[in-house]
Amino acid sequence: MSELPGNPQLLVWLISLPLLGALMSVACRKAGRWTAMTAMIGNLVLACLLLAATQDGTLRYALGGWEAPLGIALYADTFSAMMIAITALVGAVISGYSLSYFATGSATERSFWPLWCLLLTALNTLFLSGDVFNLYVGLEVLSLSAVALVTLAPGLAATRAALRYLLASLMGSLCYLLGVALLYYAHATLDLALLADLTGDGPLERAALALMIVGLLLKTALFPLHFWLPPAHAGAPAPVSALLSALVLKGTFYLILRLWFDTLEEAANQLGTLLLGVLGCAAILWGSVQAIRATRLKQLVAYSTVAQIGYLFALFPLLGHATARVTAFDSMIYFIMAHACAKGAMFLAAGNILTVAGHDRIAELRAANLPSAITLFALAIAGISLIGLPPTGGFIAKWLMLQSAFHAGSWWLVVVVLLGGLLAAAYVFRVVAICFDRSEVSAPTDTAPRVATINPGREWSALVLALAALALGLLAAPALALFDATALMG
Amino acid sequence: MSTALLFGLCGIVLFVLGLYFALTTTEMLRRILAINIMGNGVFMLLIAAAYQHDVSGLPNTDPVPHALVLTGIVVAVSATALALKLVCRAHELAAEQREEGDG
Amino acid sequence: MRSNEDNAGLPPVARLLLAIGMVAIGLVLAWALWSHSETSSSLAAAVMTELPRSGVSNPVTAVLLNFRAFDTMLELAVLLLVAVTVGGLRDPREVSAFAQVKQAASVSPLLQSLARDLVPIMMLTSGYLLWIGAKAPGGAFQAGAVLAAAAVLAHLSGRPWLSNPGDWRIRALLVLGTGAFLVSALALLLVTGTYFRYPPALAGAWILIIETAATLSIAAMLYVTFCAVVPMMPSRR
Amino acid sequence: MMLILDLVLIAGLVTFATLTLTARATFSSIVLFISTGLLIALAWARLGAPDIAIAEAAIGAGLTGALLLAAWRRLQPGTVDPESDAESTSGEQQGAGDAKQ
Repeated sequence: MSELPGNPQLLVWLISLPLLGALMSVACRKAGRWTAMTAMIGNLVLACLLLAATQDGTLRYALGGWEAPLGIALYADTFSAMMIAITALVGAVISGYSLSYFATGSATERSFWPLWCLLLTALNTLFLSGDVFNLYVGLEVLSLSAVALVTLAPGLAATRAALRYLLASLMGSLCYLLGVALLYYAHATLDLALLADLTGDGPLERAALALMIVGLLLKTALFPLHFWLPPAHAGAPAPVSALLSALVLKGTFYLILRLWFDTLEEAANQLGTLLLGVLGCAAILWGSVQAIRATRLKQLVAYSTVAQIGYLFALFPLLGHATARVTAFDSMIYFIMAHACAKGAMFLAAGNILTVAGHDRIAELRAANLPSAITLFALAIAGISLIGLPPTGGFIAKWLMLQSAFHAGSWWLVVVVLLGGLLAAAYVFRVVAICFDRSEVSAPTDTAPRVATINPGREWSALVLALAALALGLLAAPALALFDATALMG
Repeated sequence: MSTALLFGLCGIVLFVLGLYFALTTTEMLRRILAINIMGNGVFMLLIAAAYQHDVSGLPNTDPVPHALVLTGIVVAVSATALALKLVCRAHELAAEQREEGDG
Repeated sequence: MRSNEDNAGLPPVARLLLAIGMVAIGLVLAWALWSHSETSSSLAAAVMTELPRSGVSNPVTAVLLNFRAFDTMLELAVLLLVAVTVGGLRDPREVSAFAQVKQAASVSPLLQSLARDLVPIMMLTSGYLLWIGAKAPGGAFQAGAVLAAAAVLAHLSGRPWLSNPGDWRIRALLVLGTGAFLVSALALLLVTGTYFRYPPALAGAWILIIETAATLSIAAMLYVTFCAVVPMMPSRR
Repeated sequence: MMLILDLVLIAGLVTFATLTLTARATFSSIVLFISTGLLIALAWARLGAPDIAIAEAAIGAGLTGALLLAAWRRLQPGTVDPESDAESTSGEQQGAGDAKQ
């Protein structure tokens, strides 16, 4: 038993509370939104407590009192606490947005809250669980609730996108599970920490690692496996797109990181790391080019996600480097946080534009009604963070990445990062220029002008997330002090 | 060659077979079937892993993989149900659109 | 028409390459398995040592409901998630499958007599599987599946057990399974100080209660899911 | 002796799985899938996993099969020709019957 009995129980509550929220919002449908909101706020408080608690050392909780090989253990260090905190923060803001996005009492709204609570349960499970099979179940809850959230959008396109997403992530889950089965076949253990001690670099471990990573890459949508992402993320309702892009992909990415650099470190080799890095670079370029070519705003933002995921993987070769790894790790966490805030803000802003303008065809936005300046500022700040200009979180992330790349002497990476920034600037300014350039709106032909107004809550929540991305840039030193870069790699 | 290895290999064959057809066929119902076969392959490997540890002929199989497979089966049927519902819905929405296009 | 995907079949060359790739993957995996077939470690011994403290004597049930109860709770959450989603995806235009059966007066007499005979037997089987699960093969999932099959059979024979999917009783049943796990886990946290640690004296009874709740809930979830996928009866004849 | 039985079982499994995935008509695919599921249940019973064999027969083969048949029938074109209608009804009964085992 630990000296501080209150502390490890946080881990249990972080999973129970959102699940409780989900059950309550299924059971009493009328009050669904308020029970869910309560759970979200409680979750945010718990996440802050966890962040504080992990500063003194890692937390561990054996569920049911059964120790590792037999039971399931939960585990939290500064890295997982950081992930939980950013998830809780972004999630709470998106929940606030959703309060006024979905019509009160509609069937869509009633399904949204339980599904979102389950999604949060799954994310917290992914960040905390220390058991490979439990992680599989968490992954399934994650992807099924994500797919279910996509189906909240009516229409054929969204249904097909959801189906494609579902089949892709099922195949991903099964690849992961086959890896788990192979590991169990050889070592009869499911606990991550024990596996880290047991596994070597035999063919079986290599095969298991490859299967698990490929399965997770499919869910994280790294470049050649990203085919399902743009339709699903662009077709979902705006808050759902924000959740999927900002948070869901990070859950599976976190797991990849854990497996690759911690649990199965010995099986992971230099070549694989390099391959992931190259794919990441390809994703940056491909995603950015597709974003530039996109005709719809939400599509553009979705392709930008493909590119941003690329940065996370482009860091892999640096993470494997002896001297550059600490900076690279800081950079990775910063990318995750900055992207979560900026992309969330961008999708929320895009949702506002879509509602007010009635469409999101970029070329025609110039002549359309646009929401107030709050939304447009949110869009602009988020865009600046995605490009990586100061003083935003995106800038810090890229700066750290460049520093690390100089250290390691990876010049090609420097080139790709700079090129990616330029391409991002191209697609962001394309939208921002249209939205801010209202000078020549000379009473358009007025084909049935849709005068839709939106709740100010929706505009402010987009701005809050954008400002969070800005704050990450201004408060870089204290934010970086919150986690220990050596946590992941021992 | 041990029984566990034999059935483990069978599981791998089922998995690969399912994967190939899941990637190549275009008909949704079949793709769902193929993914289910993949899943059955994985479960087969797990059950084989449980049997592997049978010591000296005693029926002393490892219950942990059995529990995992039970969990896996329930998750698989849930996912299949969701996929089937989506297929049906897409089919009906497409039919509706076609009618609107015609009329 | 049913192949409503955008890629209308791969070209033969791609298929061949894919097939070769699959064979290669299969061979690599087989080799990996082969190369590791000597080692023999197991959790069986650990399970058997702790089995007396778990409250049941069927090791699989012990793993599912005690050692790895957290997995099982999440798994029920998956089932709940799908039942809620699939039930909610019902188009408003679509006549509810629940209502159709009532309309369709012409259910084949064979099916009706089959249902009359089989449904009670299946219910008994389900109860038996639930009860025996503590010591022999069986348990909540098998029992729930059989109960759901009974419900489906009754439904198909024109006597649905519940007439409205949005009914609060159905929703209560859906939540019951996951809820029983979560509430008992939290209650145990307060009582014993550890999440999911059953007091050894009460473990057996406690597990049976959770399992009963889970069985009912699983049956309800599977039934709701089935009804959502069941074909629309053609308004015929 | 046991080895030969195992080999027969495995060969049967692989054959049924291949047939499931290559059958011309989707309906026969589904029926073959259910049979594959039952064979898998048999294999698991042989591997000392009776709990899971029951679950696979009831859930993996039975319920999944029933769901697949229901969905298959729903995807048929609107005009239901009598033959396929009869087929699917018997199929559903079979699915429900499987679930009972």
